[in-house]
Amino acid sequence: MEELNQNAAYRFRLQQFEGPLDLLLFLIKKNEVNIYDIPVAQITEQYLEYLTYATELDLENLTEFHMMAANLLYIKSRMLLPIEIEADDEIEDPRQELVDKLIEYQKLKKLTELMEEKEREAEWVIERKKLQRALPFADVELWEKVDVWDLLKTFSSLMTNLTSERIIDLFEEVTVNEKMALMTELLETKGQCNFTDLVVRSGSVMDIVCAFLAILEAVKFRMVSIYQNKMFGDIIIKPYEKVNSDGVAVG
Amino acid sequence: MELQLDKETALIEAILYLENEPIEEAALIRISGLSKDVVEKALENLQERFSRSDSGIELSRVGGGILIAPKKEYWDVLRDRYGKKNDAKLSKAALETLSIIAYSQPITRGEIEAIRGVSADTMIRLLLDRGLIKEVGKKNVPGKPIQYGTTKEFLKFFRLESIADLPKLDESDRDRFELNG
Amino acid sequence: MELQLDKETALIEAILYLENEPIEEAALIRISGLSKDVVEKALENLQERFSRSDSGIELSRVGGGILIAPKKEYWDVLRDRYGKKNDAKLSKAALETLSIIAYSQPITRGEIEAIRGVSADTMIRLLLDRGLIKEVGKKNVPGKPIQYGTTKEFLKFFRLESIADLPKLDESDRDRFELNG
Repeated sequence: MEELNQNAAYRFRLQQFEGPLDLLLFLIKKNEVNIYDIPVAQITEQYLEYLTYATELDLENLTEFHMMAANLLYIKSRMLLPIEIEADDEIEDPRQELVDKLIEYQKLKKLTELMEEKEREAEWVIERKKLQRALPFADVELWEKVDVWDLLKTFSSLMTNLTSERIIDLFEEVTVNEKMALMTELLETKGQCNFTDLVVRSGSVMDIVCAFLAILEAVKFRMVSIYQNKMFGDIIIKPYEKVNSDGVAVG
Repeated sequence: MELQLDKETALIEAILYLENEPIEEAALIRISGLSKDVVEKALENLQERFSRSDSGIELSRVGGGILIAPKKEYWDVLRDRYGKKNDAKLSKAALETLSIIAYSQPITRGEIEAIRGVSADTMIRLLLDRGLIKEVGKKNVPGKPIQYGTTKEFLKFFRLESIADLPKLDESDRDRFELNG
Repeated sequence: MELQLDKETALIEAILYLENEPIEEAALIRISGLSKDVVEKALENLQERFSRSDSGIELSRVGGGILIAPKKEYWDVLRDRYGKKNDAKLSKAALETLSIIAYSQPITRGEIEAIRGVSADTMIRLLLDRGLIKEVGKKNVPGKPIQYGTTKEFLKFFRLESIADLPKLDESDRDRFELNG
């Protein structure tokens, strides 16, 4: 018996109770007794036993635990008193108030479980990477005051912020890319163009070299076809035709 | 009224797409410039469309607001990249206190303590700090004790539309507890 | 193949909803765990669904990325609340991006980002929408990134006859000297 109690006490210590009612409910369940007919003596004994051990623990609501102990002892003593039975009187069970509280607390525990479940469900949220607010609405007003010099100023200030190696990579006085873009534009607007059209600054060697490289590049990627009607004559550039003489498209 | 309201439905969808937080119907009406009836019909249309199995989005109502979000069934796949865990979980004591308040509001401190059998001071203060409960009035008894109730933040935290959506006891539990109540 | 792929379509929709920047097909495949074929079919399904008149969202492809956003026809209504938020920032970023494209065309998104140091997706989209830039080809490097260049609209807007008329850097220097002189 002694050993059994020790065991029971040990097991109590593993439990955390939210309050005296919680502990009482635990004891009632553990002893498998009817909540409406609590064996007060037995339960009180175990309750007090737990309190002795619990003082070693960090129990938050110690006062309330002790108040409940007092209450239990009071109920126990009242139950020991002989009851004079009078036919008219309703016999009041001294345990009734406690039972009501326990039932109410049991209900709360059930509700708390439901809320716990809800909390678990809401434990994860799936969130967007960024707020969606700043949408790229193309505001017409946005561009109203912009002119071509703003473009240049913006670009040059961006470039001065770059390190020198990147400038070499990305910005040259004249580039093949620039010539390609110009050529595409001319083909679009005029349908065809001449090599000389691509040389904007006459006399600039870089200009000529880049224009020439641009044409070679464009031919390689089948963007254009080139024609030259005489040696050293101007080169005529036309959009690449995808159709052969039979009218069948070729890749 | 056999209106389809396609354009209106589309507009409401666009607004919901742009919002990240639940938005109230009144705000939807104001932003869209549509009438209450039309907005409600549009929401109905959306709800119906989203309920189809090829839709990855659903419309839900949280704390009086409306929002669209990915359907729960896809969360497992999405969690790795988009999931955020809420680590502000409540302690058991806080959750018990909050449950009493949620299910019995408005309720005073004394009434809470009577049910839990322990002092409720600390827990009430904590829940007030977290914005999950608030003072909602004073009870008309001597001493005029403060009554507490839950907040919108509470609804958001538990993803509830209203306190009417609090989880209910099942029938057997209800019988057991309410016979004596 | 007569598969409907409802669930898969829904999942892709959920991912697109959660992303705010254009996302590449490869990333969609990775995140969803679906095969390329299935993702492509799902995108097709979405495109079809979004094209209906009761949809406020559309699917578009920008610089090799895919994104969903409110349809343009509703922008006028939405602009008040959602459009003007960061105009000042917007204009600066837009201008920077446009100047880079104008002076360095054809240029890829990656190259623009290398110069500006920030993601260029949104700005490219804005400039495409505005008709100031367009896709002009693909760069002959692995991945074949799209190259952007300016449009006729751009020339018209800046009253240029041709991009050869863009002022040169040294001209701005000359300007400065003349102002000082």
